[in-house]
Amino acid sequence: MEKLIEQFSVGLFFWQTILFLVLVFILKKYAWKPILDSVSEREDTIRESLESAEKAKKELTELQSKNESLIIEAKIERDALLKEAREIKDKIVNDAKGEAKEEADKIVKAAYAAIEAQKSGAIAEMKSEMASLSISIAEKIIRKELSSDEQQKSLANELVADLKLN
Amino acid sequence: MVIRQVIMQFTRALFFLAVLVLIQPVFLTASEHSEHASDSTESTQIVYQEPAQDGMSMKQEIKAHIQHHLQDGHDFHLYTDTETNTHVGFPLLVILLDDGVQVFSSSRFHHGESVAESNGNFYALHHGKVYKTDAAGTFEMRDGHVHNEKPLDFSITKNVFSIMAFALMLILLFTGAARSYKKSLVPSGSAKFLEPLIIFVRDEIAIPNIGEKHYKRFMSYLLTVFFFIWLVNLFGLTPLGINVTNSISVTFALAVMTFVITQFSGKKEYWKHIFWMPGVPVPMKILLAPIELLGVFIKPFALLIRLYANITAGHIVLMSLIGLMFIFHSWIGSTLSFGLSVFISFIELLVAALQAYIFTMLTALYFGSAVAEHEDH
Amino acid sequence: MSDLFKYIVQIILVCLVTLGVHIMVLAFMDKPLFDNQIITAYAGNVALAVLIVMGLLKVPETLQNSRGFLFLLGSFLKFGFFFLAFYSNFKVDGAIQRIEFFAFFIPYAAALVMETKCLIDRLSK
Amino acid sequence: MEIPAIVGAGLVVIGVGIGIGRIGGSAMDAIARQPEATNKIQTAMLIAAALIEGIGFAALFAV
Repeated sequence: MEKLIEQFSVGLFFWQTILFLVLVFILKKYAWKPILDSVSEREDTIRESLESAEKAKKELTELQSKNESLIIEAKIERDALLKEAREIKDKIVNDAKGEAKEEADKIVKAAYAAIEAQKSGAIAEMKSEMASLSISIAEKIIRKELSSDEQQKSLANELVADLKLN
Repeated sequence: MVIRQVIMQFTRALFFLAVLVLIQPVFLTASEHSEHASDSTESTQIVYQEPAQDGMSMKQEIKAHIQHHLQDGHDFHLYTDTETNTHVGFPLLVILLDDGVQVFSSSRFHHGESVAESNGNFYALHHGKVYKTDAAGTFEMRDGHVHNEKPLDFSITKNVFSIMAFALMLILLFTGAARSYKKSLVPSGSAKFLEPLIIFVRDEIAIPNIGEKHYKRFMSYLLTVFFFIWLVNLFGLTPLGINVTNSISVTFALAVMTFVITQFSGKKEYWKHIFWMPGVPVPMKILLAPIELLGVFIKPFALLIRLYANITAGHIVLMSLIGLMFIFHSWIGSTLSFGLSVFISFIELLVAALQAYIFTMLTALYFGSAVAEHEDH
Repeated sequence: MSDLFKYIVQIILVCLVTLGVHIMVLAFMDKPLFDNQIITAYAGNVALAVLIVMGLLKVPETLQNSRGFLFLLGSFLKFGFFFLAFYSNFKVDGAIQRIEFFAFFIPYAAALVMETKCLIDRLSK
Repeated sequence: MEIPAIVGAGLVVIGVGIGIGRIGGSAMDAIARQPEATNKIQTAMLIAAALIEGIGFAALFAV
């Protein structure tokens, strides 16, 4: 310890302190600050560009997955549309079928009705025709063979019963 | 622009010179071994014009040489040619606070061999320290110590000169690196090599120890300390004989700065931790307060002693091994110690970086404890 | 203001009690009672402690975190005070005797404890 | 018989050596067990070793 204190030189201590402080200040101003600033600036640039690259990549994959999902969605939609269309078609066809049947039924009914009407008309006509015919026949018969009243009457009754039957 | 060119050329030339000097010692150590060591003579009164003693044993010579190597000096002394007794180096400025300010060139001391006169005062060197003497340069010796008056010595010594040179080197190196960032954010030139180191200090030392929030304030100090200690340690390993970090004053100055910054940036929690440790019973609190307060001073003290002792020990071991080469007269021993000294040199290269790292990291740790905002137990 | 007043009174009281005990111990040991600048030591330490407590209480908002630093500065101030006023007188006979050392150290410790108490109070707020 | 202070310093240094050795060994074990935490372990190891080393220096220079 004593040897150390003996070796200590105030002058050297003084000069070292002064020179070192001057060195720190000069280097701080002209070396450390510019160097550290440049280094950190460069690091920032690198970090930023890496980050932006990462971001772009992320965006790209996002876009891709978006596209994919869009395609899938479109497919689903298309399928749904197709299904719907098919359903509509079926429905239309079914409806048409029903309607056609109804119409047909209606027509058939109408036809039946018309036939019936015509038939009854024809029967009536026939009846009147028959009546007139029978009258004419009866006239003829009367003219020719109406000799007895009884005969006349039974004939007429027979005729009328026949007519009524129809 | 022209000035910059000139400075660049100048530094390049300096570097070449340094390399030349670095290579020299391989041959130099062989011729250096009879360094004069008149310091070791101990009589009640010695006068410095005494010639260097002959007949000193090799071991004493080596010891004296190591001591000389570890010491600060008033002139930039590279080596001595004992054959012609010429010293290679250059004189520096001596500044003494005694009777006003005395400023003169250290060449007046003639490497400690003569008495320097300035404004009617006489000064002489003993063990690398300036003492006030009479015109004949007489030292009052009592039980092995000089009792002459010691003026306050603010000289530009070898170490101070080296610190200036290192500061200049660091400034040139790092402002050059900073300039390369002006062109583009991609480092070029020396910045390519320095940037990973700077980022290492930031990411491995500052951020983990201080925290993301506060580390920016301390970065300048941490970086400067790290590179300063590293560079100085590395140059200490070169045979130029520049040993700045093995002088206690330098490490003391660094530790004082760390201490002051730590205390000044200490937050409420830091002080509370020292004086009134939260979460322990009151008797423990009273017991802990002096211990913690003592720890505040011991921490930077350990910091300065660690750096000083590591570097000094490294130098002593290395130089002793080199010295052993001359003590062994057999080729086996010398080869062995040569191999060992090469090995230790590599270890010392590691230690140079490691000590810079540890000093910076512990500094950061202390800063971190000072600015910590919540206890993390 | 009342806080500051309370602390000052506490410091003075504690130091007076310590001084009393100190003198009693000295009397018991048959030593000179008012030697070694003992009064100066007590007065100086009390004055410095009051100064430091004032500093601790009146510190501006921006330096709230640096109160501990202020405390350390106060300690350095005391060391300066010791070296200026006592060291040379104590060292006159070559070494600092135990009794001389205690003449300064006891008031120093008493004032230090009170300052620390004040600092802890401030920090716990 | 008086024991010289340097003996005490030597004892302290032995203790410091054992301590730092144990820290290093434990750190190696920890790294082997959790290689991914190497950085954290190294930092903690260095801090602990540095603190113990401080005691050694204190003992050496107290002599």
